[in-house]
Amino acid sequence: MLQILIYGAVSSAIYAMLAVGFTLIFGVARILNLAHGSFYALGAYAAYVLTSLLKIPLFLAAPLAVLLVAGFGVVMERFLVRPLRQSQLAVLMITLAVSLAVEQALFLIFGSEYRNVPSFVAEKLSIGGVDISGQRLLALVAGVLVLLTLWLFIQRTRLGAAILAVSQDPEAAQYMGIPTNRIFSIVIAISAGTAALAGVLVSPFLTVQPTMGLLPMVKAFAIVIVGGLGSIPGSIIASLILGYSETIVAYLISTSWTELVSLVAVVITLMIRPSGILGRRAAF
Amino acid sequence: MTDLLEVNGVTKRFGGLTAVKNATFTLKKGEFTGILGPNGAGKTTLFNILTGFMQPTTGTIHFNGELVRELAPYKIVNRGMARTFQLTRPFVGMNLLENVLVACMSPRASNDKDKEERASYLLAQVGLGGRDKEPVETLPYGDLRRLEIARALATRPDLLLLDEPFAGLGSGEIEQLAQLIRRLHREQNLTILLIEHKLREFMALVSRVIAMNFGEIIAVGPPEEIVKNEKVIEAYIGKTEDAHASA
Amino acid sequence: MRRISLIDIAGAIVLVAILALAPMFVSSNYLTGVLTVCAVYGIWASSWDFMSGLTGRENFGHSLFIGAGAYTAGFLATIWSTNPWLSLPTAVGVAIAFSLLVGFPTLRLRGPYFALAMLSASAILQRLCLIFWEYTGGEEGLYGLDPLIKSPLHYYWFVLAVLVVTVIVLTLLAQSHWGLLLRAIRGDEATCQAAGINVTFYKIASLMISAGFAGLGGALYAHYQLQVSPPLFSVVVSITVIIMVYVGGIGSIYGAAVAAILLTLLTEMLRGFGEYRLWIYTLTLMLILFFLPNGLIAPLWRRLTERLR
Amino acid sequence: MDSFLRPLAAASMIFAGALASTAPASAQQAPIKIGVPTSIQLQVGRDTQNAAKLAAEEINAKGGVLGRKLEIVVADETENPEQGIAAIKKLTADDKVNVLIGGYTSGVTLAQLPHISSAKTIYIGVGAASPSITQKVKSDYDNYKYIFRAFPINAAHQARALVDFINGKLKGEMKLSKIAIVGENAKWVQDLVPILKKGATDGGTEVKMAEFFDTSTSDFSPLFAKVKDSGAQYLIVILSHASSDIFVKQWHDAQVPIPIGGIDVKSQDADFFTRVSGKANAETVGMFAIRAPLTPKTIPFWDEFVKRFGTAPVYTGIGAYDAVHIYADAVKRANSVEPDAVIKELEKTDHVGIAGKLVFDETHDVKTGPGLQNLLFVQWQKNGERVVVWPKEAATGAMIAPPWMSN
Repeated sequence: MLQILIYGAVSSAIYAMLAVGFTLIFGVARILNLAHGSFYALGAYAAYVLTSLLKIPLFLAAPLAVLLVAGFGVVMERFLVRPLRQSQLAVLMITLAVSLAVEQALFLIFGSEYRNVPSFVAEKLSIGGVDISGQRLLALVAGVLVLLTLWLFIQRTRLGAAILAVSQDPEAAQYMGIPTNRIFSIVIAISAGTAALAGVLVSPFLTVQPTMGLLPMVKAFAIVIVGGLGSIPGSIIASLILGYSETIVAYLISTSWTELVSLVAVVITLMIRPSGILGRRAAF
Repeated sequence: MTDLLEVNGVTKRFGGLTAVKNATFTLKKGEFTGILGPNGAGKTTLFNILTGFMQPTTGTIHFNGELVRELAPYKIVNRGMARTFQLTRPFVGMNLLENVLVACMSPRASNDKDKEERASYLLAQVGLGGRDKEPVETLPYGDLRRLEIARALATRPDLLLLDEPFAGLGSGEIEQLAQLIRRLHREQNLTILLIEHKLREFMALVSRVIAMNFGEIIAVGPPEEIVKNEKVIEAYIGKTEDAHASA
Repeated sequence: MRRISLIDIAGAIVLVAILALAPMFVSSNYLTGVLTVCAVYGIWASSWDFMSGLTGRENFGHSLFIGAGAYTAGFLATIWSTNPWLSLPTAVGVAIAFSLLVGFPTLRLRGPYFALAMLSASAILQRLCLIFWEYTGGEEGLYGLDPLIKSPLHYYWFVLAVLVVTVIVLTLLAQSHWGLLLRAIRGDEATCQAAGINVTFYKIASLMISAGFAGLGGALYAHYQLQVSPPLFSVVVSITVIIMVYVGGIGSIYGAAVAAILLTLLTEMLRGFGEYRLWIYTLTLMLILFFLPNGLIAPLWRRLTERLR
Repeated sequence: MDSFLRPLAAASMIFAGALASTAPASAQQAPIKIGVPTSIQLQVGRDTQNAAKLAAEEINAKGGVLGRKLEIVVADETENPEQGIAAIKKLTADDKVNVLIGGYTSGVTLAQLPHISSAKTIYIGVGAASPSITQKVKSDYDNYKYIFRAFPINAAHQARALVDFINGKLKGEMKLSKIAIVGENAKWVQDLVPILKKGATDGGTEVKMAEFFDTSTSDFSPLFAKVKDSGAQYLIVILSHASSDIFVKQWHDAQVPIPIGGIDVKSQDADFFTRVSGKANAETVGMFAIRAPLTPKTIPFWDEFVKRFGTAPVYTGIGAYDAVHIYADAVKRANSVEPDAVIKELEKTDHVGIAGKLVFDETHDVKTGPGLQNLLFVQWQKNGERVVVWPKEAATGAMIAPPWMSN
């Protein structure tokens, strides 16, 4: 039981890091970003290049990787997504194209080999008889910290208030003199950064490989649908639900059923309450 | 004359807000009735409830003696109650004829053999004759209203509900549209229910007025009586701003 | 929607003739095989376009119907070993059954929700295939199907004929009053309701038609590959189809079919670029998104023939 | 989930160009074309190409076969049946190769069979292990006589070798009589596990649990927890397509108190140990060959391969090298490239290969046994050293426990 509690918490924290950014950019800019998984993959690869090839110490490489990916997100939004924003399908297609291009670029540069990102923590810990690697606990702690910081940022700062205003009513926000385009840039940077951080933290115990972005993308998708597109508290609740139900299914039934959990959750949500647990309200 | 529409105790609440409170009235066949009320009085909500686009919190609606509450909007149309929208919503990317043709596909119009011909005829009837192939995107407001009416007529309605048909039109356009509506009423013996918040347009058209304020029906009667009704005067003139707006 | 003119018919006949005769001039079984796949993709793309292109409900789970059709053929051949020709009508039936199953709960959804629901539905089927691998063959799928027609060239002609019939049927439907209604639904569902149109019925019916043809294409593909596997259900198949329709010009049907053929051939021709091939493909897609928002094939054809009509 | 790339390459595979010999081809005679369908983006695929190229160069240097040079043509079959079929069609219909040598994923090879049979081209498998592949050779000889498997020994043989390891080494020597089996959902595993379970049970070993997981699984911690709870003393792992890297890393990081070993294809890679930062320490891996004097050819081939390509060959490389040689020999003996004649000669193959003597049984499948090809159990030990621990007669060292279990 304790195992489920601990491992479920780790999964939930990782999922929340992925989903929050995804829902944020939808809530604020109405962009359904299919390239979100690329941010995650790029984060991991950036960490790999910086540590293994450029020999930069990990604690320096990690923030650097996050910054680089955040920058990539800003450039993508500004030059590829913004010109096409009026059409939902065009945005879907262009972000899809970006994710394809990133995956293919990683293939061409690094090949399909697995890459290794070193662990921040090598120790194994034992909590009440449950063995867990230190790196996983670190991912849990970091996930919680990121979410707390984001919450404080949005609730307590002027910029956060502006983001909130744009998400509630972009037109009204523009009349009030909030520079919506700059807000979009900031939000995509946060979104890409958190996904990249998840990639950096998770890659030491998962593999680094060009197609690694796809599965997290699917998970982020599912969480955001269940929680309500655009709702941050919703996506956190949904991360907990999915993180725990997957862990429970893995422990009690079989690991091969876990991938089904998120998909079934999506379908049930869309059938019963299409707007998700906390959807169709303000973003926060 | 028999009762075509019977509305009984219809109430609609949105959370804590009551948009329509206990609305009760009837419409007789061939009658030309108007619902009067300032903005936010609950007129459009009532319209949406009558036509099935919204479900009332409580209350019943009978049309032609049949309970129509909880029927899907298209089913209500196919019982003979058609509507127009306050904000006209043409099908973009189609020409005028095609816009009307869509409604000619509804089950009530299924006896029409040549649907193109009927659509073309309806366009002519509302004063858009000979412009079948024009795209809707370039149409002025007044013509869009006519198009909406043609589309509603295509479903061969017994009752036509018009949601603020004069909004946004100039006085010349208003006069022409009013004539059209009057003619339809007269020639086709159509029962009409019309929403408006401007008193003046009303007076010459309708034979009976249902006045609403804050979701409640405050008075029912012929227009000459309604203008003298104290509650109505208070609702309109009591608020100078509104009076301005409606002038 | 623009009516078909003589010049359109002439163009179609020339194109079909070129496609049908191409293997005679370049006598290569390989080309015949590639063209067969082109024709199958043509069926998938035009069937997607009929429902999603006309009603504006972007179906990101078309692979659900494709896979359902293909697996039907697979099960019939490997488990019950029936007459292979039986698999075509059965595949259509099964795909339509699936469209009803997923259509009712999902089609009332709006905006991106419908796309996501369909996407998830197809992904669920893919997972189920993997989980119940004892029955579905898991990752490797089912193999041992019999070809419908032994000669690859004759099979290609058969599939091409199916594509032509598909495009004709769907185009006629799209140009009929039916198609008008579907385009009206794309425009505004509430107004359709106000015009007395049973929107749900038309959406479901069009999804059924779309699914039926997709399932047929899936079965044809299965009998070409002689095997079926879970990737047929994958989101990437759906997305490939959507890209094809996008390049063809959404809502044109014939554009989708032509784009499917050209893009499938393009992936073959780019082989000389080795590993850079998919890069080139993706960049082409980006350029089209940016500079040709209405697609390439249908607008180009309209331009070319404007003076002639 | 699949790669985004596969569907885009709908009917296709990446044509890696003719990796033909650098020696000038003889002017009068067209070369004999060897088609290599394999997963070129994986180590197994690269080694297949490299080894085939190496063998072809050796043969060409000695004047080729029947005065004709050998030429290698590669097509990417990925790990996806559709791509696999496209690759076969390309090689047989477009490149018109004389023989096909390659394969990796059993499901892909099985899907390819009808297409190989209708192209009437000889196919020598060097990667896929499912016994079903050669099953039809006997039942439908006329259509499927083209199919051979030179490498590796099939999954049923592998299962028996693994049973020998379990009952002999684990139970017999180490007194570990409770095992758990985990494997990926794949055709060859489905073929292998029932034999494995039965053999282990018959030998007195208790199979505490057996569970399958998806090849896309990325978190194995629930699985490790279940294995731990089951009371098993040893974990047999059977995987090829799923990520060995994640599996071993998570096993190591959580310090699962149960040693692991089995058939884990990606952990056969020479760079596996460094790739996972040494976390494979104490994992035991079934291997088809290692750098040891298995035959007189083993060490010279191994060293030449490392010299040329900078890495030790994985099993498909060994298979491809042998396959090119036995094909060339068969053509020489038949004095023709006509498939029917070559098949007759291939059936008579008795060739000293890299991993043992190569002989086909009546289903065209490679035989196993003493002196023939065998499965060796090799343990990764510290600093990436590989130590043979089973069979006993081949052992080069003792089996160690994972560091966290040794004290």
